[in-house]
Amino acid sequence: QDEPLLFELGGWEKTGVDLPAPEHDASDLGDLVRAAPIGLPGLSEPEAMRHYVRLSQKNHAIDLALYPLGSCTMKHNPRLNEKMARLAGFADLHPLQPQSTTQGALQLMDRLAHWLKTLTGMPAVALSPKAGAHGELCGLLAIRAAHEAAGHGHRRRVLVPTSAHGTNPATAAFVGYSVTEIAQTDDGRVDLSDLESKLSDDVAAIMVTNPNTCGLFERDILEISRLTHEAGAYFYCDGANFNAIVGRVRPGDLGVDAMHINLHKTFSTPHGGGGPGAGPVVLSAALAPFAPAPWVVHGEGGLHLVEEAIDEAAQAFGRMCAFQGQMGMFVRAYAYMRSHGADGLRQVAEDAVLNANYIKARLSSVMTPAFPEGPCMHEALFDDSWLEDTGITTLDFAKAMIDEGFHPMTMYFPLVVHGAMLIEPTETESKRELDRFCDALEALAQAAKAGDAERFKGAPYLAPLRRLDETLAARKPKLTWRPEPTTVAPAPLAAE
Amino acid sequence: QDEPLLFELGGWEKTGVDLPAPEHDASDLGDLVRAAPIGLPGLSEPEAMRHYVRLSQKNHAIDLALYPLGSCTMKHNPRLNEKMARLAGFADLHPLQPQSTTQGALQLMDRLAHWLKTLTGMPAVALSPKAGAHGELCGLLAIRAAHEAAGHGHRRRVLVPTSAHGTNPATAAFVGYSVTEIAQTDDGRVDLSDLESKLSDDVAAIMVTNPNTCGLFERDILEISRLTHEAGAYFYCDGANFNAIVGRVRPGDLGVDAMHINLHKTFSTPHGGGGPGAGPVVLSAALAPFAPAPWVVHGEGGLHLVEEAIDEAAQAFGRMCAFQGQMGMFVRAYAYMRSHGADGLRQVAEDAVLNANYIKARLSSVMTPAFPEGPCMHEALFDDSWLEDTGITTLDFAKAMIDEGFHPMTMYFPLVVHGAMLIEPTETESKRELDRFCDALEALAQAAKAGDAERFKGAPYLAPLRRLDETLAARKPKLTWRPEPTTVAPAPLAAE
Amino acid sequence: MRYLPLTPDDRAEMLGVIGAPSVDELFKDVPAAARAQDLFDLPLHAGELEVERELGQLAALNRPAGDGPFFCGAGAYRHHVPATVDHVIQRSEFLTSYTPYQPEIAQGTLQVLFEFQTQVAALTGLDVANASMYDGSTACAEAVMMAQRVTRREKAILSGGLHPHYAATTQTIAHAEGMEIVRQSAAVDAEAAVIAAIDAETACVVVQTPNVFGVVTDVTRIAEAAHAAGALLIVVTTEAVSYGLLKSPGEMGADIAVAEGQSIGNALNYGGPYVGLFACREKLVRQMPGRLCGETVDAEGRRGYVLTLSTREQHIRREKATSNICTNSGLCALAFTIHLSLLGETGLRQLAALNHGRARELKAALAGVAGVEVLTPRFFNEVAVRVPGDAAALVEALLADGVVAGVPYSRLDPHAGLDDVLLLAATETTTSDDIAALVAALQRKIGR
Amino acid sequence: MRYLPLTPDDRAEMLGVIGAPSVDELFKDVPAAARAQDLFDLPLHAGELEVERELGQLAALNRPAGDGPFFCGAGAYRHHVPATVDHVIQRSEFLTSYTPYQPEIAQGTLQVLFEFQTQVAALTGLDVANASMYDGSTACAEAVMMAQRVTRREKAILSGGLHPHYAATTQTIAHAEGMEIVRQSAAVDAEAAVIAAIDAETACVVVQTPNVFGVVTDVTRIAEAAHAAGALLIVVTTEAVSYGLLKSPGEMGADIAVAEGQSIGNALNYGGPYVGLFACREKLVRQMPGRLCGETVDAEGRRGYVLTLSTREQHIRREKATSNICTNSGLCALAFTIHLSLLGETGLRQLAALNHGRARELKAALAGVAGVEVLTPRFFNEVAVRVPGDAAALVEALLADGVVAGVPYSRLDPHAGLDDVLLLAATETTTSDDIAALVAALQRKIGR
Repeated sequence: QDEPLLFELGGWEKTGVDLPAPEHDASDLGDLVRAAPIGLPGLSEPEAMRHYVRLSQKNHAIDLALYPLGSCTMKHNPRLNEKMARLAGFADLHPLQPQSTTQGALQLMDRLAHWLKTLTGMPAVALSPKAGAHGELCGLLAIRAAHEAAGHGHRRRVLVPTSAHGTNPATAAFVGYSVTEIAQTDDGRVDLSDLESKLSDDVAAIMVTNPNTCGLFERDILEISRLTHEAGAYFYCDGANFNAIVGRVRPGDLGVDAMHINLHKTFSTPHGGGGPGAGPVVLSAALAPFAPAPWVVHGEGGLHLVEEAIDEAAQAFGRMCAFQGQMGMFVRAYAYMRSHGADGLRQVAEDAVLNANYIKARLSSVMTPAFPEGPCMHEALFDDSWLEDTGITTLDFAKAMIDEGFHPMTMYFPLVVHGAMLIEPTETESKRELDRFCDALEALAQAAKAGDAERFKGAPYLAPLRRLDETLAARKPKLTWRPEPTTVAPAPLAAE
Repeated sequence: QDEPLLFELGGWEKTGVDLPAPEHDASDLGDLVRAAPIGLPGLSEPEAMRHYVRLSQKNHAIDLALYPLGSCTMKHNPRLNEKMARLAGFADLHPLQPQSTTQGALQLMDRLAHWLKTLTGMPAVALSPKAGAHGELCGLLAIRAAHEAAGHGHRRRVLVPTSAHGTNPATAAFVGYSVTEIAQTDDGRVDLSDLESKLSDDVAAIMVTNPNTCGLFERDILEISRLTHEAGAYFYCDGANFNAIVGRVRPGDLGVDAMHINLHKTFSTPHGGGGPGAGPVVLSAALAPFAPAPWVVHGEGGLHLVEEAIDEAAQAFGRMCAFQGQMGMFVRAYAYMRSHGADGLRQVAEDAVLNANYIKARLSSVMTPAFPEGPCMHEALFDDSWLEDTGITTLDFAKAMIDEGFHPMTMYFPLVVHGAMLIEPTETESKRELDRFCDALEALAQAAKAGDAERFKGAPYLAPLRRLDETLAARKPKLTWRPEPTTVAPAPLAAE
Repeated sequence: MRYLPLTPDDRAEMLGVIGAPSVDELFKDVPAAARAQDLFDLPLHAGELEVERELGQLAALNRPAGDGPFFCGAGAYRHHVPATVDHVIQRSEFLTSYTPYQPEIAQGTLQVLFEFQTQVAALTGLDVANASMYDGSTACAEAVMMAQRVTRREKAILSGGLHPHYAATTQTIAHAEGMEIVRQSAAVDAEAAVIAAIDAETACVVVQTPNVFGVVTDVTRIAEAAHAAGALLIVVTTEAVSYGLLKSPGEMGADIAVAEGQSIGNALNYGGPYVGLFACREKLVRQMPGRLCGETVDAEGRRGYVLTLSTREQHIRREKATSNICTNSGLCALAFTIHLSLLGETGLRQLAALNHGRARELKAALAGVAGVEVLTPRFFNEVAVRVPGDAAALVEALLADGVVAGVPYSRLDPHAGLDDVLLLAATETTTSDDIAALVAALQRKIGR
Repeated sequence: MRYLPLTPDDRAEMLGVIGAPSVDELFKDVPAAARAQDLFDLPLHAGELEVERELGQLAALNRPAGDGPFFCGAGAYRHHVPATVDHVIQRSEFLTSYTPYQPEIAQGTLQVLFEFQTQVAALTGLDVANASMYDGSTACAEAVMMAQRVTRREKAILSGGLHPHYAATTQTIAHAEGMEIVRQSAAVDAEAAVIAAIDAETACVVVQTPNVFGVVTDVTRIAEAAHAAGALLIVVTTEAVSYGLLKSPGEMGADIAVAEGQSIGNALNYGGPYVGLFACREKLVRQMPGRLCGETVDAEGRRGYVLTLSTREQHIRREKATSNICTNSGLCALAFTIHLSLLGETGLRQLAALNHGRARELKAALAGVAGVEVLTPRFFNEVAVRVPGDAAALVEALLADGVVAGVPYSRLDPHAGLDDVLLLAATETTTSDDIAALVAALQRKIGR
């Protein structure tokens, strides 16, 4: 059912709040006051509730079914975390109120930092980055600062495997580095010899995702870090896939110098339809002095938040954002960690990997795994060679999954695999749901091979909308609602 | 999509809670301990969340669309009320903790009582009844106690109009009264002469709903109460329809002796899929001394909850339930009243009545209003004479509304109208939603008259299920899940 | 007003369609004398912020149970409820839906009720359960009246271990309906007297276990005695978590089991809303009060659920209905079912064991306080003790130490002559520190 | 573990299907040296009750803003958020969904983003807006870099009235990207210096209004000067409620407007998550960073929404992307949109007037305190004052009176030499009693 836009529903005089009348005379702001209508229709509360509840039902969600987006780690979001984040002592706390009145918040940040450092085997963490890509930026800025402090400002090249997330090269370019791709071996790992050939004294860093975007652990990871360090470069690890190894493998033991941690992936803070995320960055001893402000230190009379490096840590490269970062996400992630504990987190990784391998095993009879040999980690990657001659694309197949009640997997990524289908179930799926998913995909695959192309080319049939015309949207972007030309403009509101 | 039952999803060893291991030895309870399995499967938290969220999507709700159930007053449920009811100072309060530690709760009850008494013009209120029918029972018990105290124990008959809610005669019978029906006039009101003829000195009370279940105000209400009182009987008013007159008419001014107030109707506490409700009863001065325990009095050092009448009020007829009643609902209802205020509540009644009359006016061209003359109050009543010869029943028509995205209206009630369709929009519907509703019903009515019977007989087509076989359910009731006979019984759990 | 969508323009336009000059015209059937011209003497509308302030101030005048050591039970228990429960019950589709009279668009609620009924039947060890009652006390009254319908006898014997509020509620309601209610004297071990009282006029005996003094009783012999006399045994439980440890009413011969379900899924709420559990033997089902949800099929043969056997109910049977009840405690039942689904067999047994363990710790600590006499021999999570002097005064005095020491029995029944009896409960939320604080406070007060 | 559905039996069965003898086998690609055999040195798993206890204890060590008189602003503001907002954003379908890359099953999120973009464009008086940024400070940095792309110039001039955290963030990020950032000295009335600094190398000037000292400025002349030099004007706002009273950036000639949207729909959260607003003139849209939602049609011609212009983004363009940003602040944007839908034109204007009124009351009260000098001439809801001595020490001292008196400027920038400057904000949540308490406390401290 079509739900009108707010602008078609609301009224200029309607409001869903009751505010006391201002007790004061008109201001002395003169012509600084806005005279023209803003253009904001309002809704009474019942109308607003219904509008947004109706809209919500047009969404898929983890709470409804498996959400197998590879590289996104769509796991269960515990409501305990939501409850904790809403405690007045966290939610109703101003970022700049006196630190003596926020000791509990600082303790929480300190404990979160301790867990992140312990789980990664790294000595330092910068909490403030607001998302994964923001964390990457933070990590590369620390690397750049370290090189510059050491007189190695000439190191301006970053090596990135072809399978990397797009954010990796984008971030490297952002900080002014040039990007060199590293080839991949047939078994889906970094080509060591290619890496070796490209490492030279102008390389600032390599950026490697591990487990990588093919869902595979980089077997030669210790060799990679050794070569990198020998070449005088730093090892940036994209931590998007940390869920596969949390509690079992510490990136610090692999020689990593910097790694962002998506709290909204491994540590279950909700994705919220596209953020807010949080991307703290753990740092090696070499990079730690360059971490941006702010950070928490233990001092006399309690904890202290260092907001600007004045003396000792003047090597800090700057500030990633206003205030302290995503405190609301810190609370949620910490509640998640405490709930799992050291034992539960290890089980997380094991079950995530087990679930992915189970899917890989079950679907390999009908689909073609990109790397059939050996186990995968937390996601199973298939290519589209099994669809050859069916006339059905990866996209078609994915859209047909919608009609079965599932969200599509990640498609066409990583780029190194043709027609890639990357399935990440996460550890919070039951065997029953995995079987339901595999049964549905098997049936779909059989239908595809049987030539039932219409079921796929036209899919989805059962979603709120059929396929959307993305070309039209991009060709002539319509990014805001505007009244139809024939519509009478609302009467200007009288200035108060 | 079929959602399995918990018992088909869960596992005997699964649990969605983590509890510390008991630190103590086995108990000394011996054979008082339950040895056999209880038979309760468990779900992990992600599974439980998904199971119940999926189930929820099979429900219609006020938050999704108009819910025009006559006599049920399905209005918007403000979330502010939910938030207030969850304040630890209310939600985490034990009913028997020392009263010195619950003064705020007692104040809230006192303020709620003040509002209810002021809005009804009645001197007393018993807060504890837990639902409308429970309130009716409370009211009739007070009446019975008053008669007995006056030596009128022989008054054992209650007069009830034919249009009454089923709870009225049921409650009267429950307290041992016999029920005599009063006829209705052609214009849908109590037949005064019939009433007069049936009033005699064995009548304990009359029970009248006003506005009545035809959605009409009893024009002769003052005469009815005069006759009743002259006959020595009490006037019980069913307050289910108080929403139509709140803020504009005080039942006390109509001569009412007792009236229950459904907080879940007029005062917006959520219906919750069938309770919990709350049914405080306002009482006249004559009945007030007989009100059941507990009640709040102002005393030295604050408010005091009288839980058992010891001295002064020993006429209390007893106790309706354990503790103080539906405190959670009191908080919600009070928050609603305070939000509206005296002005907003009056507007509630006006808009509720306006909305109903608008529907009546718009639909009278295609449907037949049961009482075309004059205005209705807060609900519009139609009969099924306009469906004559179409082969379509009230039920068919109502089920077809589901396919249009609306909940059916109340059907076949009141009993005095053939094939009754009772539509109550409430004041929280916008004109836009009313028009959408009327447009849909007009189109349906035209389709019915045009002979498109299939659209109705088979409806609903678009709901999660088609029509359910209620006869089968009642003939061989299956009220609990039991494992299929072929299923292997779960292994007994070891006694701890 | 934020909750009222109509604008002045809407109202004018709608009046035009209706053909009425004003809204007043729509109220013309109201006698002029009864039409209030002025606003009533109450405050005007207030914004969210103002309402939150007022209610927040009221809430702040109360002392939440969770604010420190807390030992009140006596029919309502402080347990931890998982956040998932409160999240799900607030979903619009559950919170803002009506009784599921239109099953095609209410399968969510209906399936939950079917699950609820099955869970309640399992917990009580009986065959069938209804879709919930208002609370435990009204369920108790309904059970007694059901026994009257089944046995066609008029007398009910209420054990002296029955919660006094339950007894009073039953007396009020069942007596109103014409029954003779025999309330036995309050006594810690009250069950022997019950057997002695059973006679050929007895419709039912009502026994609570764990009883109001915390005593756990094997009621098998009472069941035998009742059945021998042609009476029914009704077993009441006010602490539903005890089902996870103790033999079920059904196993002990109960015909009807009723309980307060608040402990599972529901907050204390100062006494309500709660959720009554009601279960019975299969053969009695048609005399059962309250809503029932049953399995059936839809027009395409798919499994589905409906409210059923409503021919017992008032909206069909009117004055011949089995009960005047026309609602249940749906949302509280939903909370109960979700919480119990999360617990499962394993979790409920763990939870019950944990409660029992805490109570044993509590009992041992109390037994060590000079002047305190523990009265309860075998218990689940609550004990009664005799204290020197007035228990209510003692509880009030201990507040100064931040301890809410339990419920004085006199609070439940001032006439019982048990003013020196105090009821103390422990749950999984009770800590050893709480118990230590209680003991220290007791020793300070009683020692003096 | 309550979040992990697999049972030991499941795991065994699944390993059988996989053909692996153990889970360890699945980790065989990890070098043996890096495989942790033991659990890390962290506590073991904990139940909800235990986690709630720990976090509750931490929360209790903080002093919530709502606990008493509170005057902190400086980029984050305490406003009242209707309960409806927090209810809706917690719905599973919004809370637990991913970025709407599959528009067929994400129209809920997408339509909200389209509404959000339209609201932001209206507030800022500009043509188009994106689907939100991390927060105001990062939006500011992105705006500066966007100006570089548009003008192909490298220099950005940051007004001395810009929030120091915004300046520092912009300096860190835009400088990293190769720009020259000119930060002007902090000054209450900083805007004259901006015009003087504009030259032919200037890509943009960044001006905040109301600025960090609360000063409301008409930036029209700055816009003229910037445009005359071929530079862009970026207008920053940290208090989005001010849009309800003040002339919009677009009306005053801004090319890009960025803002912190926290004030509408979002709690203080000790600094995050917040929601950055970003709007610009239509002709600049293809240089805009961040996600964009656009209208289109589906295969049946029905209106629908998709993420669009993603060819600017990193997952398509990789190192040639306009920004490395690959997320927005979706749930905070949803909260913003719902709150603003409830407010509407009428409510936002009332709210803004109310804030301004409270601040006028505050200013008048402060002006009456001997020793306090009000520095801000024209303001929205925040003023700067000069106090005798160190403002930070004063704020700390006033805590003893239960008053959180605002933000010392030195907290934002210890190097500015403005240690005696205090920033105080008032909102609709500030009462006259709060202001009276502040004044009384100030008089006690400063009087001595």
